[in-house]
Amino acid sequence: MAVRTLLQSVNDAMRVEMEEDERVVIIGEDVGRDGGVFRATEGLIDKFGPGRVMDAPLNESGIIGTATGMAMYGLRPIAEIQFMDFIYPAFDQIVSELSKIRYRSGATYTAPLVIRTPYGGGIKGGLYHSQSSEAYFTHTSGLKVVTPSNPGDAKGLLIAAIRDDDPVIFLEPKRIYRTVKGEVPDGAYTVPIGKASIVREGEDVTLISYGASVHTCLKAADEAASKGISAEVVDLRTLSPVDADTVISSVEKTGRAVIVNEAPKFCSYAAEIAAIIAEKAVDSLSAPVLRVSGFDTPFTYTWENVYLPDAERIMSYISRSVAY
Amino acid sequence: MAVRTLLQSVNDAMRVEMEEDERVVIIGEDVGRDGGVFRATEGLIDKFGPGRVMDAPLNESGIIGTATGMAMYGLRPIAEIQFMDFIYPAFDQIVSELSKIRYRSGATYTAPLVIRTPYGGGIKGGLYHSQSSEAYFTHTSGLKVVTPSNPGDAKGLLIAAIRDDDPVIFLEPKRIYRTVKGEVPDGAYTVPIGKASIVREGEDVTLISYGASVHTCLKAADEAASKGISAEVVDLRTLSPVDADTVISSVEKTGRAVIVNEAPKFCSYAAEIAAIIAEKAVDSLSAPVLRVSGFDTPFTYTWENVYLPDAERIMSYISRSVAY
Amino acid sequence: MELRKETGMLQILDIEGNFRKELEPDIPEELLLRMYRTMATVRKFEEISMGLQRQGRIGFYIGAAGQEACSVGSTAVLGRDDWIFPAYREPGALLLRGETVLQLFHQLFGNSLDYNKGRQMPNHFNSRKVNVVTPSSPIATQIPHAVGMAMAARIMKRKDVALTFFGDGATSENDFHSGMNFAGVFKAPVIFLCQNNGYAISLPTRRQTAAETLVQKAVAYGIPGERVDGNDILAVYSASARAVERARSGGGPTMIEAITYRLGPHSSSDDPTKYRDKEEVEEWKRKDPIRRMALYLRRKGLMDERSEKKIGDEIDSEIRAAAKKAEGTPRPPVESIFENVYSEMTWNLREEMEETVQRYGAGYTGK
Amino acid sequence: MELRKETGMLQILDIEGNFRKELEPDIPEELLLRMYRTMATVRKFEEISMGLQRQGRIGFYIGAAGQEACSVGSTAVLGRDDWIFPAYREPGALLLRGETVLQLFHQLFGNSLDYNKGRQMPNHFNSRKVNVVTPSSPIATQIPHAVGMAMAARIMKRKDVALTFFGDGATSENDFHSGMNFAGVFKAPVIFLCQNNGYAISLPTRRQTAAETLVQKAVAYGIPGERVDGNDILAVYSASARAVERARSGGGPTMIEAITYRLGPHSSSDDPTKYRDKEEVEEWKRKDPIRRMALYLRRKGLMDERSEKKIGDEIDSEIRAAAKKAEGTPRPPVESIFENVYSEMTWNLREEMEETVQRYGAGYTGK
Ligand SMILES: Cc1ncc(C[n+]2csc(CCOP(=O)(O)OP(=O)(O)O)c2C)c(N)n1
Ligand SMILES: Cc1ncc(C[n+]2csc(CCOP(=O)(O)OP(=O)(O)O)c2C)c(N)n1
Ligand SMILES: [Mg+2]
Ligand SMILES: [Mg+2]
Repeated sequence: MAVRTLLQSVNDAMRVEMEEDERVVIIGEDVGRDGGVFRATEGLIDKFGPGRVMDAPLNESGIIGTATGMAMYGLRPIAEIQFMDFIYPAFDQIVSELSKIRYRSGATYTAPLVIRTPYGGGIKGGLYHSQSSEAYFTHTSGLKVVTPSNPGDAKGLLIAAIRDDDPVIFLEPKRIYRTVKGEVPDGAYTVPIGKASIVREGEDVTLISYGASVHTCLKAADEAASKGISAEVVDLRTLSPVDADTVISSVEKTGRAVIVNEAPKFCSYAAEIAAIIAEKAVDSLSAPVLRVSGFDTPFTYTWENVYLPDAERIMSYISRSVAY
Repeated sequence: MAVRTLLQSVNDAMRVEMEEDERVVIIGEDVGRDGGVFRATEGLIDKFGPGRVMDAPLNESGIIGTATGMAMYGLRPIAEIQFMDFIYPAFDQIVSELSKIRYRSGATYTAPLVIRTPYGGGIKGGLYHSQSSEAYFTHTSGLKVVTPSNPGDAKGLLIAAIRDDDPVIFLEPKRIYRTVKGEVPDGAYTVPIGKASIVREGEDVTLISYGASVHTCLKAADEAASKGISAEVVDLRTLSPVDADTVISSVEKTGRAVIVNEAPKFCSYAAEIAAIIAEKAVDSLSAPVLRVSGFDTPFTYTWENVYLPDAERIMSYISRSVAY
Repeated sequence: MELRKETGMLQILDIEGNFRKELEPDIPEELLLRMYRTMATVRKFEEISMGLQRQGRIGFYIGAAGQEACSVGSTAVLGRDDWIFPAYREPGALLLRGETVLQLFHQLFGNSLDYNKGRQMPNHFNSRKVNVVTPSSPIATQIPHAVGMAMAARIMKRKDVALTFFGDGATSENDFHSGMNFAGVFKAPVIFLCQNNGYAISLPTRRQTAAETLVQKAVAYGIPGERVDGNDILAVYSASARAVERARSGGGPTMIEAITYRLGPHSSSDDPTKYRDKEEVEEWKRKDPIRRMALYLRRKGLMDERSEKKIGDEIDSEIRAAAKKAEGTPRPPVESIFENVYSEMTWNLREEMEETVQRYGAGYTGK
Repeated sequence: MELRKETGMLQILDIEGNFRKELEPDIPEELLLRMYRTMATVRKFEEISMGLQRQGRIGFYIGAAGQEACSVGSTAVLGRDDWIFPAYREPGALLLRGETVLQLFHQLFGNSLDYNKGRQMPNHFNSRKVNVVTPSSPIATQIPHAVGMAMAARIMKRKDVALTFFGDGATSENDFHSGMNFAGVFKAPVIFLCQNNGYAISLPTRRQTAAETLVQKAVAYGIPGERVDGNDILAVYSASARAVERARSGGGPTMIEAITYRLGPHSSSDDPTKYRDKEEVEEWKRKDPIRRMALYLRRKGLMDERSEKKIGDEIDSEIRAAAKKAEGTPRPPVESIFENVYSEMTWNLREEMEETVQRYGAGYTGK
């Protein structure tokens, strides 16, 4: 066990898996000598060499397309996209190819590729270094989508993703790369894909979130507690396939749901959670299903603190829900 | 007035606008001499010449990227993407550029581009000629997304889209290109973007749909009627910005909502409609909000008739809703 | 690297069946005959399938008539462990490697024996059995896959190479650009075989790009290129052999531009009279690659009128029998819709499957 | 089209300030002095901004030191109606065309006078006033825009041309490929100016592509190209003048590869010592484009020590005053978050705005 940041956990997960399995390779922009712009791959090229830690030319569809070919051959590649905002040039390779190879070939070919990418706001990245576009991927059948909120989950989920036989989009909440620390076991272990975690138990309202926002929810839950409201906080961890049971059980218990995420609200992932609740737990509801999200605008630079849901905004939704 | 198919209406809308406004130009694959693979641009190159009807090289991001440049200059380009399944190579140009030009430049630059593309199943197109991926675009702030279900709306909405100062994704339900006919006025007229239409009034349950599925809903509503259930059918027509008022009023009246679309269910556009209802009309609900969608799989060839929601499947959901 | 204006093209076998002895590749007789039979099978398969399509018995067809030498001539130089990434005009690649006509028909009918389980439109042939990788409809997407697989083979210190097919139109797509560039940078053992058939649906190649030739695009990536008569199977074979030798020995990628022509429509949905004229088609009919191959075999004494006729008859009856068998094979059960999305079925897919089974019955394969 | 191995590069002005009289472009004295002043302003602006960044007064900076001749030398040949599509190392293009340092600072601070209304990170300079088109962060996306705008100008029978800037790394992106190809096919009046500064963040150009030069990529698109010393403003100017003349007279696009170097880090977040060594930087410092331009002006008798010093002092005080003013300018009101997403605000944005105004107050600009 050692205290690690989320970023160090990501690095450690790759190191551990590359030691255990020579099929694991890394490809991405600046992942080699530079160690990645966030230093997630720091030191790996020294240990495993440029044959397994490959600096790619500046082309995201080339990164995903070639990594897909490697995965079909039998490797276990990890592709890094420098910022999630830059994943779109690879969208066709992800949506038309990677996600559909197993299906369209009747499982005669498969592509177990992990795509790692930092996402979300909070680093003054403005329009193009802050986006949370998970909904584009959760709507895509054939992909799994995972995002940790703490170092322990980060390592266990990333190792699980590398070992998974399906393509996994692994979203790293860059805002908390270095600020959230925790005890992380040494060596290999996995956290199961497809299982949410209840990070705080409560009775009056369920906050459903993932990634960096989980911490904002915990703060809001503290504040709610000080007002006598007991909030349960669900950290989804896997966005697809979602652990609907955990969400439903919690909402059945509390009767109230507030979904929190950073993406623009309209058609975001939060809509699916609301829809699942409206379909499967409508009788338990004592209040409307509320969403606290980013605004339906592109991300903004000067006003990012207003754009991002903070504890105060979440608290006002909790109040609305409870007062309903 | 003349009886026209939906396809002919699309062609007519472009012809009318190109006659009225010399800034309107067309670019796309095979849109010239060939008249488009569905013949939507038939005859236009003869009338307006290759300077205004441009056959593009085989590159969708080039089509959207250059058309965006033309729009910024002051033209009113219409870009055709041959099948919606092939729009993904242009995803970065649409999501990172087209949709954000007005915002990021403080409206000093704008890009009023219309992207036309046939979408949806029902032509035995299998995995890659059948997709309905509207949710990727409705989640993207800065885009408008429109889809007609009949020839009259097709012409009026397309003309409105061409005249709109924002980028519009214009989705053409190819399954009903030639099968749905109707009286269409000659000359120019518009159908407002952002307004849904109630295509059938009813009391017991609201069916919310768009595009080709509207017709399946109408069939299901007939069937429901024969069982004594009165179904209201809402044709959204514009997906973004959605006409939430019409949806809410109808659900407040009927107390029941069944949303019907072809896209894979998880995180699809139907989820947003369900979420809006769960947020704004939860007290009116006498039953869970149900979704009849495509399956959470890629599209399939042999079984497309099972994949696509048909009247019988919709009817079984109506029954579930009403029996709840 | 030498940048040359490469507008000529290699031709070994001319349209009369004359060939340049000094350039003639050394192909075993058995292989030559198999190559001919494969080309003839592809042509006949298309004729019969187009008929099935017109009768509404299959939904679609996208043919290779006129281009058979490209896929057969290049596939012929590969070893069994090498990989092929096809587009949609390469049934010849599968057949030459031992896949059966019957299996191709299973795909066209999308039945339960189709490797794809009825999920793709006709002519998306994949065969793990013969190392032909799963194709899709979006143009050019297979190119980076081929490069990645070739990179992986090198990483794992194996000797396999990858061969990928694409058209003239595909050279405009993003994935051509990224695939070629990555191949150059990583010296991937891959062969890019561009079948320049003069059109991308209706768009002539000269309006696809302002480059005088397609092979000169290789210059942009520091990759050597060669331009050949794609209707001359000896030229295709010899250029491919050089490229494979280069790749296998660590010399990296090669691009081959094969000049050819599709004699039929783009697909069963296309009307080529809208964009090209009769004379052009007639001119290319005279360059038919199969007839040229037949003339060559006759000159070599490997075939005569009788044996040619016999091969034709065998092919014809094999294909007709296979079509019948495939048409009589049931659809995949309705549950197959929900399989293979993931390695294990997720809860939501299970929910959807159960509802479907409830409606149609378990194991339902159609009325 | 002639394909030549173009590995040399045009140099007119050497690092000692000697110049080749026979190739010297004829630039008006007033313009020469403005070009010099602009380059010096860019350098100083960067020095001061990097300081502001280190003090946390602006959030980020991405510099152009060492590359000033590229943007200034090429912009100098354009007319007022021509269009510029920048990446992020071209503040010189805006300044030369008359945009103010103050306006650039408004952008860096993202305040209410920033044209972008505080929505983009620093160094995303746009100015409708001087026909500089809105840049974004994704690499290379502006390239097809430039081509499309140039096509539009031709469609509308106007004479404007477009100039777009991008780096060596950008040549690997999809949009370089599509933009170049469309430009070739449609003979768009556009100039592609590639600033090859040897690196894309940490990746050296020789691992970005196996092509020996970047300009040879133009061959793939049937586009003429020229390779110049990007630290020699006379070479950049004369190549750009030829390209603009070609574009304006209907001759279509040109690609220019300008060999240059960034003296600083990739951005304020970057640590270049991880991937390049001191000697390399020192070597390039000797090739400094501003010093060379100064030597040239002295030889021409257009500047002496005193006037050079005077210009430097003027620039310094102008920049410091502007920084102060911009820093003191309030943020855009909080409502601006919701504006300009669409031409008219949609109901959901209005809902979100009202909630925000309720919390922060109407017209809120920060504590
Ligand atoms: C990304 C994408 N865009 C458009 C299409 C539609 N389409 C199918 S085949 C084709 C032309 C392909 O031309 P080429 O590469 O020359 O191959 P050919 O058909 O001539 O063999 C087009 C445009 C597609 N399948 N994928
Ligand atoms: C699509 C995309 N991918 C990655 C990045 C991250 N990134 C920012 S600048 C840069 C390198 C650009 O290199 P080059 O084109 O040579 O320009 P230079 O910075 O050297 O001027 C990268 C990879 C980005 N902005 N956009
Ligand atoms: Mg072709
Ligand atoms: Mg660079």
